[in-house]
Amino acid sequence: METGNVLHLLSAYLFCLGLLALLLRRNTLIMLMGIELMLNAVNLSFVTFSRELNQLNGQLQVFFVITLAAAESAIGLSILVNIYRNFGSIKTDRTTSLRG
Amino acid sequence: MSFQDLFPVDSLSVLQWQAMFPLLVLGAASVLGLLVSPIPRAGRAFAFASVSGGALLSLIGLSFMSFQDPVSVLDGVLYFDRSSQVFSFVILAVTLGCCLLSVGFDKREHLVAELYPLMGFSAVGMIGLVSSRHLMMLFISLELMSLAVYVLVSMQRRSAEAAEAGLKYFLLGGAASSVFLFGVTLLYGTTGTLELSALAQSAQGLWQGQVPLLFALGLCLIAVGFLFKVGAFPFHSWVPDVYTGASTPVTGFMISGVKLAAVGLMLRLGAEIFALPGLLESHGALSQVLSVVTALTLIVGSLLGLVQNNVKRMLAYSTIAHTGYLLLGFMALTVGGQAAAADAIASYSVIYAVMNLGCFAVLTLVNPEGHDDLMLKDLAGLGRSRPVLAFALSVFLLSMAGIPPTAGFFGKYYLFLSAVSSGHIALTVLAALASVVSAAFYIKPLVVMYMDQPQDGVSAPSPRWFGAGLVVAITLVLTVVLGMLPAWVSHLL
Amino acid sequence: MNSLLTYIALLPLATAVLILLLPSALTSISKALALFASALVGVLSLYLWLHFDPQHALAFAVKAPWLPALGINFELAADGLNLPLVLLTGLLTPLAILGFWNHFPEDLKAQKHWAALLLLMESGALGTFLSQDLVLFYASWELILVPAYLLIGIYGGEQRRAATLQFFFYTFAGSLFMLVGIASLFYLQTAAGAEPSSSFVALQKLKIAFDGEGLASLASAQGLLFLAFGAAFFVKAPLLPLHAWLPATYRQAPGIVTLYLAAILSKMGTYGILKVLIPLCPQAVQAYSPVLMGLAALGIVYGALLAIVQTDLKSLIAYSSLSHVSYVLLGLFSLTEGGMGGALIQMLNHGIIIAGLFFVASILEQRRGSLLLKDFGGWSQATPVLAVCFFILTLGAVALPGTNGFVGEFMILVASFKASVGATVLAGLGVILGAVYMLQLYQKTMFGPLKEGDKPSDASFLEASFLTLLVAAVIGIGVAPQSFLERSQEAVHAVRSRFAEPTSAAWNTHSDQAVVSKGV
Amino acid sequence: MTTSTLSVLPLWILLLPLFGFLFNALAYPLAAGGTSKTHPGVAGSVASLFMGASFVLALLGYGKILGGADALHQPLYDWIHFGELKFSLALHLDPLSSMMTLIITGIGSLIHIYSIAYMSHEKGVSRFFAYLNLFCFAMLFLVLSDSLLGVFFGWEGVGLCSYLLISYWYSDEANVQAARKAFLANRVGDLGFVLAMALIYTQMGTLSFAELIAGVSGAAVAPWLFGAAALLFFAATGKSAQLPLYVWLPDAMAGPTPVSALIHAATMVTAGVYLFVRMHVFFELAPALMSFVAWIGVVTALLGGTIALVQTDIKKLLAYSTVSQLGFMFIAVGVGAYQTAMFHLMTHAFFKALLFLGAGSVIHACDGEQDMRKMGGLAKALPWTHLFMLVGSAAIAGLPVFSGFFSKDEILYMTLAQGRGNFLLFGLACVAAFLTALYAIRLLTLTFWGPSHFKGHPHESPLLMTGPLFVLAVLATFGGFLGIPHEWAHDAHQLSLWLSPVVAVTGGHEAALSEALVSGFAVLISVIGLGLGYAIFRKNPDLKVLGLEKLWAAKYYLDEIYQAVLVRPLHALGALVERGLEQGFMFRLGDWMGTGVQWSGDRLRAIQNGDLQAFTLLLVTGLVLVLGILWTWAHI
Repeated sequence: METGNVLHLLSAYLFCLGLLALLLRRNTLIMLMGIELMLNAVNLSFVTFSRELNQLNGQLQVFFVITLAAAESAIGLSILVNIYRNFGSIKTDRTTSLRG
Repeated sequence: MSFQDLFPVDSLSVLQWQAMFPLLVLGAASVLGLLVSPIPRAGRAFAFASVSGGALLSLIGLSFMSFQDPVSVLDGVLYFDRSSQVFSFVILAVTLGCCLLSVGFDKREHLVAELYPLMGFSAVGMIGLVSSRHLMMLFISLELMSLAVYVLVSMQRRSAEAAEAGLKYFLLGGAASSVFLFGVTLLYGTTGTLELSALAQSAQGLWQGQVPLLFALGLCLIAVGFLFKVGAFPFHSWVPDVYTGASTPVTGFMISGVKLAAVGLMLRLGAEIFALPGLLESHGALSQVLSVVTALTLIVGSLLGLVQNNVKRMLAYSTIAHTGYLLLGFMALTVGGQAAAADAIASYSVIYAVMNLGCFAVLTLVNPEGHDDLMLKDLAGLGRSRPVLAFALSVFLLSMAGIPPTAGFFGKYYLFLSAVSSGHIALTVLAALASVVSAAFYIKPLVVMYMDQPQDGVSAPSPRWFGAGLVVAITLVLTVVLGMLPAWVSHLL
Repeated sequence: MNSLLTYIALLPLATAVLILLLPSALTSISKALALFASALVGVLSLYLWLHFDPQHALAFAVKAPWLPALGINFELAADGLNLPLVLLTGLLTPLAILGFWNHFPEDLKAQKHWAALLLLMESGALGTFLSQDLVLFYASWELILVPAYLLIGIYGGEQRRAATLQFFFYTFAGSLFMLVGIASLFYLQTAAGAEPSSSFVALQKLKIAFDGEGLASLASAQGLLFLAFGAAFFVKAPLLPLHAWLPATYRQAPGIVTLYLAAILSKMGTYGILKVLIPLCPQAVQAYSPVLMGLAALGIVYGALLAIVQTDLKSLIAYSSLSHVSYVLLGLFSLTEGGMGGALIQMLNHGIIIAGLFFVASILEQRRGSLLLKDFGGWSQATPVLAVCFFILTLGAVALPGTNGFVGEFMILVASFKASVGATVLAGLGVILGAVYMLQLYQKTMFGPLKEGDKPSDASFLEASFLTLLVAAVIGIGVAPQSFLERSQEAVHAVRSRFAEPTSAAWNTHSDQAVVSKGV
Repeated sequence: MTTSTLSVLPLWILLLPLFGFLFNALAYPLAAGGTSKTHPGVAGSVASLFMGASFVLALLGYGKILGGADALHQPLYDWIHFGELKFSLALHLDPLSSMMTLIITGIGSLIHIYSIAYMSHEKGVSRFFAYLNLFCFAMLFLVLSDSLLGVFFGWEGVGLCSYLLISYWYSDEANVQAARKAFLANRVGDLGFVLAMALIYTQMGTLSFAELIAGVSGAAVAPWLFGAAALLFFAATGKSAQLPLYVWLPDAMAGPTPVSALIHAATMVTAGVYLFVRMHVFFELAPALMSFVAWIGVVTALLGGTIALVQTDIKKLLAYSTVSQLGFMFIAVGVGAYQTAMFHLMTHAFFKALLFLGAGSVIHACDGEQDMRKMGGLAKALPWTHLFMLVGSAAIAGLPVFSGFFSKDEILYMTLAQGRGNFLLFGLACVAAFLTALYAIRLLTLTFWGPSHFKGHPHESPLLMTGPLFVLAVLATFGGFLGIPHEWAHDAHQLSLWLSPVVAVTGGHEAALSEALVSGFAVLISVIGLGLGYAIFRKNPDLKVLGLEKLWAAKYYLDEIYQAVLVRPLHALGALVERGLEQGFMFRLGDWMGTGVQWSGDRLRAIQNGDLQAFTLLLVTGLVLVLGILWTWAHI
């Protein structure tokens, strides 16, 4: 397996890890990390593809993704603070008042 | 060192500047709004003035442009054509409407003044979403739109529901967009380009009959992305909770604005990639999946809407049902190969936006003080206490149900037309049944408003906000006039 | 292209909107405005009736592009088929408003609603009858749904909630299937390479495939179309199994709305069959006509049987209306020229008679305050005018020769005898049962001893004038129906020629079911 | 086809009663301000005037036809002309219908005059005379029209008028029920008529008598002919009160007596016979049916006669006697002696009207009392009525010289002479004749002779009532001379001469007994009957005939049978359908669908539990499913 495929597998693997974090952990902070992990997995796959296609374009997109990930985590944390103030905890098992 | 060699960018032609005018004006206005909003006392008014002024200006500018031959900036990153003009026009109108809508309501509900600039930023993201052919630009605009809306949703500091809605929308939205992004990388990897038309050519070149697995995988992941945003079946769970949690003008903004942009994205991707000949037809499995998704969206939307007694949650499910109808058009466009379906989707989404905006304008005026939700029984006796509002709400609801004199009927008929022409008779019949069931809960408010006596509890003094009243009037006239003269809203593209 | 028909169809709609927009000070004139507008439409429809020459297929045609891209245009025309019904609607509405003048609710706002919603219904009915474009037909068909729903829902009897919901869903579900039908017609046109247009003339040129035997034929194109359009029309008419909404709705609706539902709106269903269903799926209707005639005949007996055991006035008349409409359906499904002509004039006759009966019922209800038969008796001495008019209307309902009921009944019986003997004999039984319950109704209210202390006041001038006009129509059409029939001769002949050799019944007395030879 | 001269006479004969109706129904009440203020004298005389004028015109018509014109024809208008359905109405006065018009207008006028006095103490009588005139108009329309459809117009018109007149005193529930029973029984018959018309029109394409008879005369015996004839006979039993559908006639006595005289004796009930005679060529083509008709006739005659024997109400007795006499007419029609049937129809009209009006004057005298057991010994108090009743009874019993003798004996003779007649039929007819004599004498003994049980003091009826009685008595006595049998005098049978152009005499063969012998035998029977009856009824009114009288008194339990077989099951079925199908299933159909959808909505609601993890799980499973499908698809 040349490195390209290994790296693809690695990025897919990281992506699934992030998704699993989102699924299994109830702590919103960990879920936030999960999303960040998924975004970084995407960066990795971008880089590997651009290396395979030996174009610079792929790597260029990584910067956009990074900035967006940053913006996203900023907003995510502020929502987290808001949840803590209202629910007194950041566990998602509390946040089920909207239902039906 | 001149500017040129510091930033060696090739200057844009006048036409390109002209095309980007709405984006720029609205962006600048939103930034200005952001700057002025912390001013004590007058901050709110200034923010509203700047954002709505910007929106109005770009609206007028846009209406003077004509995009017979599309204008592309940075070869495809921004691509302005007839469909982007139509969608941007409606998006700007909706944003303007929502700003007008919130005047007065935000003061009473103590929403921060940044409400308007955030709507402005989200609108910029939407316009970017509908007028770009570059996958990464699509992703960025999608994120810009969503981030602004995440904040809008969780804006009411003291309400737990808003916080919870914000959290749900943020986490699920984040997951969905990363899945979308992963799809983008796969497409990039297999075709080597991110620009849609180039991608389509090289994709066709790639396979002579056999669609490469990675490409199909990428397509599925992208499909998940926009299906989430549109609220289709497996990815719809967030819709009711977020729409109920958010405050009414924000929900109005999401229901008409965000949904519209998502449909624009779906239409763009559908027309450019999914409708590629040989793609979905050959992929029997994928088209089956799509029809199952459509069917289930219809069923969930209409059935669950029936059992609600919270008006906003009921309307949330009704949008899911409408997504079902739109997916029906999408199926006709992609699987059925009906080019006319694109036009049906466009006109249906425009009518849909008008109906829902009007509906939420009325709900804002009727929403009880504080953040407790508007229940069906709160509407009792509205027919007598506020006859005009009751009449307006009835017209909007009947239009959603598709009763003829209103625009909703024509939209539904046009969609059914393209769906049947593409051979999906069974799905159309299911859509007909779903609209009967959804008619059941559309007339529930009618029954309550006209046939029940208002309960003895003191009904909140109904606010006289000029902005919301104006929006109700305009949307009401539009719904009825478009119903009578549908020629204006057909064949937009 | 004179715009007589546009005025007829849209004047009520315009006045309705005007009434809704009336400032609160002027709401008192809403009733008068409604009367004036409908009277004007009545005069116009009379003018249309007099100046219609049967040779000219589509008279007074009005055609304006509505949605050219999809081939939909605002096309109205008077032809032999819709002329009697336009006249019925045009004349009956002002008379009904006149007759019900002091049956309107007292409070002005309610009067405003009644007047506006009634005019909306009239516009819907006229639009349906006059439109020559399928989408316009559908739009006006749906237009009557909301006003009827609101009128019954807000101003109906006690259990109006369940009745209105049933009424809404039966009609709405039916019409939605019609919408799918119309959409598939558009598809069939494009598939056949024709330029899509939803006007009846173009649609009738379409060759729709019909093959397969028995139930399998339902799956063919024409079979599916038959089901789609049938769903809407059979619910509205109503044909037997789809009539569940009728008794409750007629009983709970306020007087004038029941009159409108029974006299005019149910005719939209039967007219739809004659104008849309038979011309568009001739082979399908011909293949299923024995089953349909059986259902119609069963409907006659079913309605009559139920009417006999009813205890209150309105449901008795409601079931009698079901029985009479099934009669019209029997004529339509006989697919003979005489049968369809008889059905067309019977639509007019039934409209007149049932309007009279429901009007009398609401007079009785207003005077006595109850609808139960046992609360009445011996009114003939106290209210002679009402008694005489009610008696002549009863004779019309019983189809006594010399009244208009007999004209249609006789034509349908003779014509459908050729198509299917069994159905005709069953229909005959229905007529006898009809006499049973109609006489029972008349005698329980008008004959017998007057209950002590019961001094009902006779029909007022307005009520009496409405009744005398109806009675004049009953006897007039009964004695000289030819002037009504000759106008629709050409149109019915055209519909009849849509399909090949009729179901030539190889006749012999012993086989009760006539041998139906497959018309190719 | 006989040549017919165009003339407006039949139209005027028809329209005069209609004008009478309009006057009494609309003009006079409006002028007088409500029916209650109308004076019987005025209303009655105007009505009688119109009837008299119509009678005069009928005489004129008779004169014209006598003077050589075969028939007077007056086309009215095209009633319906649509597609394959063409119906038009026309009037046709030929010897047969002229005879009927004479009977209708003649006896009608007499009865109108009689009613002026009879109804003098009623208030609001213009309504009564309006209905009487309307009835005559309808009956004239029936006999004058030239097509089955026209007959049907008259057929139902008379049914309507009989309903209106029976329920004239509608404040009494019993009259109303009787009227409804009459109307419904007629409607059942009329359904047969309509189906027959539909059948005939489907086969022949026309309903006019002339074309029908021309078209059918050559044709072979087709099965549909039997069907049509059977249906028409079924209709005739309804109208002329024969076996299955006769139950309404006795109850129809609830109406005023002149009504019974005019409608339920002289005219309406004879419509069935007239129809058979009018279309006799058509019916001859269904011989099997005609013998069945004869048998129905004789059974009805016997049935009517036996029940009449035990009746206590004077009008009910006469009603059953009418049923019996109609039975005789149907025997004549059944065996094919159409002219004899018309002859008996005429004579029966005379003496039965006489008997009914006589009974009326008795009732009038005993101010409303109708039970014969409470009368008796009235001969002295009512000399004239007694005399006229004597004449009437003699005529009905068939004593020589009186009209009944000639017509009834001719029927008895015809049961032997005609092809389809036989000895058994003759024998039973004689028994019926014997019964006739019995109940005739029963009426006389109970009301006029014997001890007087009547408390009040009866007074003779005024001239206005006895006058018409006198005329009828004359007709009843000398009416028979119109039909003196052939053997007795050269072309003596004026009536058959008169009718022969329209009603051909069917082939009679040499009977076993000569006509003179038969009539002698008949006279013997009636004399014995009268004597025996007088002997029995003088002692006590209740007849004891080995227990049969209970069966007869209960009218062979026919009413109960109809109630059990028809009426009650109908209501039960209706109630069952109402409860079971309509309320149980149909009305709740909507609710079931509603709750069904509601239930599934609630089930679906469970997956929307608001938990974030659940949402993501749904999202991920959706994704995984799609990818799985893609994977399997790529690798198959």
